[in-house]
Amino acid sequence: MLRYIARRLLLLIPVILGVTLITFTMLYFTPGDPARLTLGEQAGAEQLEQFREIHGLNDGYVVRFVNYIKNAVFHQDLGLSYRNRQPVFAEVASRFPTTLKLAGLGVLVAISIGIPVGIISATKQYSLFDSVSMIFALIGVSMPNFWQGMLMILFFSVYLKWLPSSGFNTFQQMILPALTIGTSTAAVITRMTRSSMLEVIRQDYIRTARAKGQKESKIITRHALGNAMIPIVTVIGLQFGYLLGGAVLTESIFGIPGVGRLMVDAIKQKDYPVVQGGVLFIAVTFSVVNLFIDILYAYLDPRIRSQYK
Amino acid sequence: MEKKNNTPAPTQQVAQKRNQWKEVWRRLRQNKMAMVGLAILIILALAAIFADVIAPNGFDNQVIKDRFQTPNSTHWFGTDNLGRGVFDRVIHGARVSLSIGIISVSIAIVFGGLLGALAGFYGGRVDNVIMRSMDILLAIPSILLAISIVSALGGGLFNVMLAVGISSIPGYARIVRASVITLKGQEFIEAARAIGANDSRIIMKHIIPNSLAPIIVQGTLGVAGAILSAAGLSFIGLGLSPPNPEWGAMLSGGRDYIRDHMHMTLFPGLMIMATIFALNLLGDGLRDALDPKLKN
Amino acid sequence: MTKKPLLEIKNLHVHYITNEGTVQAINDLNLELYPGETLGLVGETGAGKTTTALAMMRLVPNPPGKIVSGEVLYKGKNLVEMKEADLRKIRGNQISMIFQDPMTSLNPIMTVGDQIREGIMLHQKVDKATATKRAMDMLEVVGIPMERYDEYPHQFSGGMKQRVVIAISLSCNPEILIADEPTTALDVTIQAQVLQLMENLKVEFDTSMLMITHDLGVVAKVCDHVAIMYAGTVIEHAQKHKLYRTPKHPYTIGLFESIPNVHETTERLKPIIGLMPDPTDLPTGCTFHPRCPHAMDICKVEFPEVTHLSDEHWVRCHLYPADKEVE
Amino acid sequence: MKRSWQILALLMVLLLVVTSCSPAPTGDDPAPADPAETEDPADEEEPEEPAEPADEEEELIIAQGADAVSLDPHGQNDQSSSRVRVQMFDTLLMQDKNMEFQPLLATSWEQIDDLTVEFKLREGVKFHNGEDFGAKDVIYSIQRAIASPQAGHIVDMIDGDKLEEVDNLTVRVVTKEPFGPLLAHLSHPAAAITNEKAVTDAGDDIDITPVGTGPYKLKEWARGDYIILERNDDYWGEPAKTKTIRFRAVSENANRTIELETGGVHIAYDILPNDISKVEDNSDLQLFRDKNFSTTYVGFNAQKEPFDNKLVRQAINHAVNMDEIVEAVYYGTGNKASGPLGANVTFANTELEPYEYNPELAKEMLAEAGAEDISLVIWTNDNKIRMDIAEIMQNQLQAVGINATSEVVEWGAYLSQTAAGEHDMFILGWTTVTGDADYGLYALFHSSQFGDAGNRTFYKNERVDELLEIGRTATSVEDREAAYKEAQEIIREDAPWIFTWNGEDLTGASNRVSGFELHPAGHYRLHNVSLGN
Repeated sequence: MLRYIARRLLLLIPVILGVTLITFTMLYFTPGDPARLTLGEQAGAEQLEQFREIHGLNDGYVVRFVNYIKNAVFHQDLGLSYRNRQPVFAEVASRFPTTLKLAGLGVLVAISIGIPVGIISATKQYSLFDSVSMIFALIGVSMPNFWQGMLMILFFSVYLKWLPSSGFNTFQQMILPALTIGTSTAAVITRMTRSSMLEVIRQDYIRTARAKGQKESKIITRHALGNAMIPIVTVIGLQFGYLLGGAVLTESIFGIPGVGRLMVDAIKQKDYPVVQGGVLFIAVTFSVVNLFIDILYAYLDPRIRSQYK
Repeated sequence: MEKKNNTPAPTQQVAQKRNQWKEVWRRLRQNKMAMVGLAILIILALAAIFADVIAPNGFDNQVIKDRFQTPNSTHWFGTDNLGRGVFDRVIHGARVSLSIGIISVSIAIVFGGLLGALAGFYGGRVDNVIMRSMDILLAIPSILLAISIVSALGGGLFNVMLAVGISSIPGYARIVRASVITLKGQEFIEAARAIGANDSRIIMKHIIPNSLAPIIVQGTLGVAGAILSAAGLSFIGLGLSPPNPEWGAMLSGGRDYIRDHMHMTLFPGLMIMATIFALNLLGDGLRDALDPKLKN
Repeated sequence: MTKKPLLEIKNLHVHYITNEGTVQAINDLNLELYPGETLGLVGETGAGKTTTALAMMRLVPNPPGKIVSGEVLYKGKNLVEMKEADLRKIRGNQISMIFQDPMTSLNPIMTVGDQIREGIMLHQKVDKATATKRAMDMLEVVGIPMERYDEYPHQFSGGMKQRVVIAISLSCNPEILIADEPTTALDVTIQAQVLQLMENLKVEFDTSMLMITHDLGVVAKVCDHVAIMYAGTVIEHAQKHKLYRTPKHPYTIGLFESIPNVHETTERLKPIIGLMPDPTDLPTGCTFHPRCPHAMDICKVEFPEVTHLSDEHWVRCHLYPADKEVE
Repeated sequence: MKRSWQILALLMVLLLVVTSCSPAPTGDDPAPADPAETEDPADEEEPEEPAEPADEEEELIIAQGADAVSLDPHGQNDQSSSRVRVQMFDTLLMQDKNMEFQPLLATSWEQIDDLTVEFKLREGVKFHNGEDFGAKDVIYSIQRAIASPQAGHIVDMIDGDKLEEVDNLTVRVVTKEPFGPLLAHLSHPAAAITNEKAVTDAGDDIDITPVGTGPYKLKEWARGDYIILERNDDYWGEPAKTKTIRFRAVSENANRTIELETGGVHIAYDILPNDISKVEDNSDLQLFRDKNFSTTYVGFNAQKEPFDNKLVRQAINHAVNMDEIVEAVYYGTGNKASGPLGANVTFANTELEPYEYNPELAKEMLAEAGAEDISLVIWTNDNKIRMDIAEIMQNQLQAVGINATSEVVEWGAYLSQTAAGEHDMFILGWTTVTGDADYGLYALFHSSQFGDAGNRTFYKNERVDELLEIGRTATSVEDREAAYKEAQEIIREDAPWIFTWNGEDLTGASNRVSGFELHPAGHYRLHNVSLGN
């Protein structure tokens, strides 16, 4: 198992290099002058030149890329933000806990809704509960997250005045964002749980368990769920990984200072080191989450476990 | 009748194919929800095609004095901050959003499909190079990738389509590769090869038609995803911008007025929702129809 | 009539209700299983053998399956109407089942030992340690070293898996063992071993057995009685030798004629003409009449009732006058 | 088979762990509010972990649109950063809201010759790090500002090498050339005074380690989220009224008002014009509004046909119904511009008349100029207000037969392409941060400033060049005033812009807030603000 993990981590290296190259190239050819964007419309030509000199913007593509890789590899230095001259890594890392928390809470909400509802729907297929929850799940999947967030603010903050509309420090502030992310993710998880369970409960070994005289509830929890878990865990992991980098919209609606917002701001401001470092950071986290999921598979399924050895 | 023949005559094969699609359609027709979805989509598509007839005022007909009207008999969905009919804009927006969805998914299918087919068909080093590149793209969350591409290319309809399309290429590449690998081992491919068909012919005539089913399902759901992504891009100001009536851009434009003039965001939001809802219903239905094994 | 059947199925009807139409899987089926005997249930694929087995334990998947009418009497109690909780005490304990495909009938993420122990824990009031011990013993009984208790199904071969399934089904020493084509999915060499094992254990555990198969050879080897199924119903039910010697129903006759017999020299095999009817659209009257060489007018309208030819031999065919007497 | 449950439990626990590790400086659970706090149930914004448990005083919470980028006084020069920095840093002198100079770190000043001003410095001032303030700090800070790409343009008329320490409390500032608006520039937050030792100590962390002499000092900064400032008890002037101030970044415009209404913040900067009535009609809230130094304009490319023809530019000015735009886009806030400067800028020519909306006249003028079939593209960046202006203007221009379209150009490309003169027309804003006409005219209309430097219209008028130079170099107020008034008349007549709008600051506050005052440059000083009950 350890060897498997080590191999997977090694495989990350080409991915990281590739991501770096792609983002670097993309950013390099992005139009717009970072100096002007950072310093604003009122800065003079002298200051612009000075800025370009400091940040090595006058160098060519190859020189800049080589320098970047050199610094990253030999000095563990992803560069400084153009805007506030802070080390990019620290900058991204300081936003990361917030994003992690948002994604974590969202997925927590999603799991606690999605899995039970999905299981009940599957066991009571075609029942009223099933139809209603499937329609809700479909609505949840169909509703753009940011629109849902806006409506929730309107309802809970403006009309009812129950919950604050922005920020992410107190428990109350976390409720709306977590629900926004949670409900739409729950919709995905519900659907996946249901279809995975439906597939599993038609399997022969479920019939075997019934034939043993096992109780239906036990059959679901002991036999079916475990086998249905892999696709569910996959979806949870994918959603979680996605939220780590892609909760941009929710973050901007609720004014949450997460990685996604940082990235979008940096992209708009052409703060290339932050974009570059941020994408890298997210790519690595995303890959680590995927690895973690694969390890979970091994835990869940002895067949996979034996392959890893 | 049921002759076990590894190389069915072409006509026979075509006939089988036609029957197969007829069968799929028959199964699909029995799925009420899928039909509801299809009906919604047809209505939306008609609205998009005939937008100029349905909403002759166009999407940018400002009548400043009429702004912020709530829905009424002249302006069914009310008017926005510049006095344009929200209904007019939403209808013209269908054209934009649907074409973004369809074209970006087509881009993804064409490139992803091609890459996946090559990878699966040739295997070995080709496979390795292609799929590792896909892994790299997959390591970046798609919305972030789309954002980066749009910022590199600039906004605008085509660039948004391209960005959303590119960011979903890896998904299709994987699907096609997997189904090609399964197909490759099957007898009729070997048979085709045995009678001297070259690679490109095998790919075009045999592999691609036979891996269509998963692509169709994924593509239907992909259109939904693409519309959502594009709306998200517009919403954070990186996609299409006013006066373009793309639904996400309308949501973005209306967000400052949501408290006083909710209809400005309500209708574009509902349109997105209805579209995605319908696409999901149809996609689910198609999956069941194309893969009867999974049917409950 | 001399012995009282341990399990008796009376006029059972099972339907599968799907979008495509109603599949009449079991139609007016009758069956008796006597204590200590092995009954072979024989029929072509799609005749409804597995459904019959499932219906006996009320395991027909619902939806879409539904037991429409009829009785399954086990020791006089009707399993069809029994409460779920009472039924669970019978399943796996008094009636247990071996499924066709050992590859899929074991839970892939549970150790084989735990899967055996599960049934023991359910039906016997023993603590975990005792149950584990018994589960290990069962493994030994079916010829698997008990050290393999903690292994998972994927670590076993097909034949070994079927042994595990047998261990599960016999773990509570049931009165009736239903074996649904237990050897079909296995290699020919393994088939014999598994069959032998089952035979031995049947004796050892003093169990009655319903052996479902389409393989008349298997029947010949292990069964005492045979029931022939066609299109959802038993059309002939007899003591094995009687049936082999004097098959009565035209279908049964056809069946025997269609298999090669090493002891006799026949010119050529005679296949039964035609195909099994579409279960969504069964023929009227006797379901076999479209294929029957002896079909009469009445066969097209009326489904024949049971005709007892002798104590342990009955048939459902208009060629044989119906029973006069009513039991 | 408990694995699935274990997995679920494990996932949950992991997520909880993940969830409870919060951004670095904050704890997870808010400390219980003090009793007085409970009156305001919606107020969740409490200091997470009060430094001193005896901290009884409620903090003042302010919402602004973005978090500060840098707290280095000579770092990133954006509004959000400046608004925080002015609480912590002093300049030599400041302009009050009437643009009168008031002493801060300098107690008096005197023009010694055309190039030199001598400042007498305040005695007994200490920096937040305990260092004493003196002439060396002024010299160090100005030199540092000149060398900074972000702050340089505010002070680069000063000759850094000739800064002179007369004695510890006297310093002479020498400009390279005579420079009339020097004092206004030295009042700008980018000319703030910091301490060399503090800068050296901070090293790479200079952007997050502000050390000034101001009434507040930094207590905590959660990047992207909030900044907490704490009263500087060693302040040289009257100590600040409120002990702690928290600046929250609330980027969604509508949410700032919502937060104000629900009590999440006490002061909300830059509320939306359409939220004015919500603040005014709410008996718990008060609205502060006043004209500021910002102007929005639509620039022509004055070197490109047909916009090189003055008549065409004037015609287009007449073709635009600015009242409608101000009403539709700005909800009647601010006012339509009559010339290049807002009325509150020093030396603004308040006698200029706005161009009259007269489409017929516009058509005639276009005909006269022989430019009946103009096609033009109005560029804007993705700023909602500018996009709205572009859209309305496009419609209005179409009404006089001009084939106008609008195009949104991504900000980076926008700036570089307008600097390169690739445009027909573009929409931009300018804030005369110093409040002095020089800042609002020279860069925008002097022909030496073509392109990137600010004159993106490529407008050139020799008389204007001359007048702007007089205005800049003359040290007499009268001379400067005369030159600027004339220059503005010419610019208005030449119409390199469609003069659009002069801005207004809109700030909402709770009724409990007192002592708050707007400032036209937008950097509101908060040391007099207190929070009542």
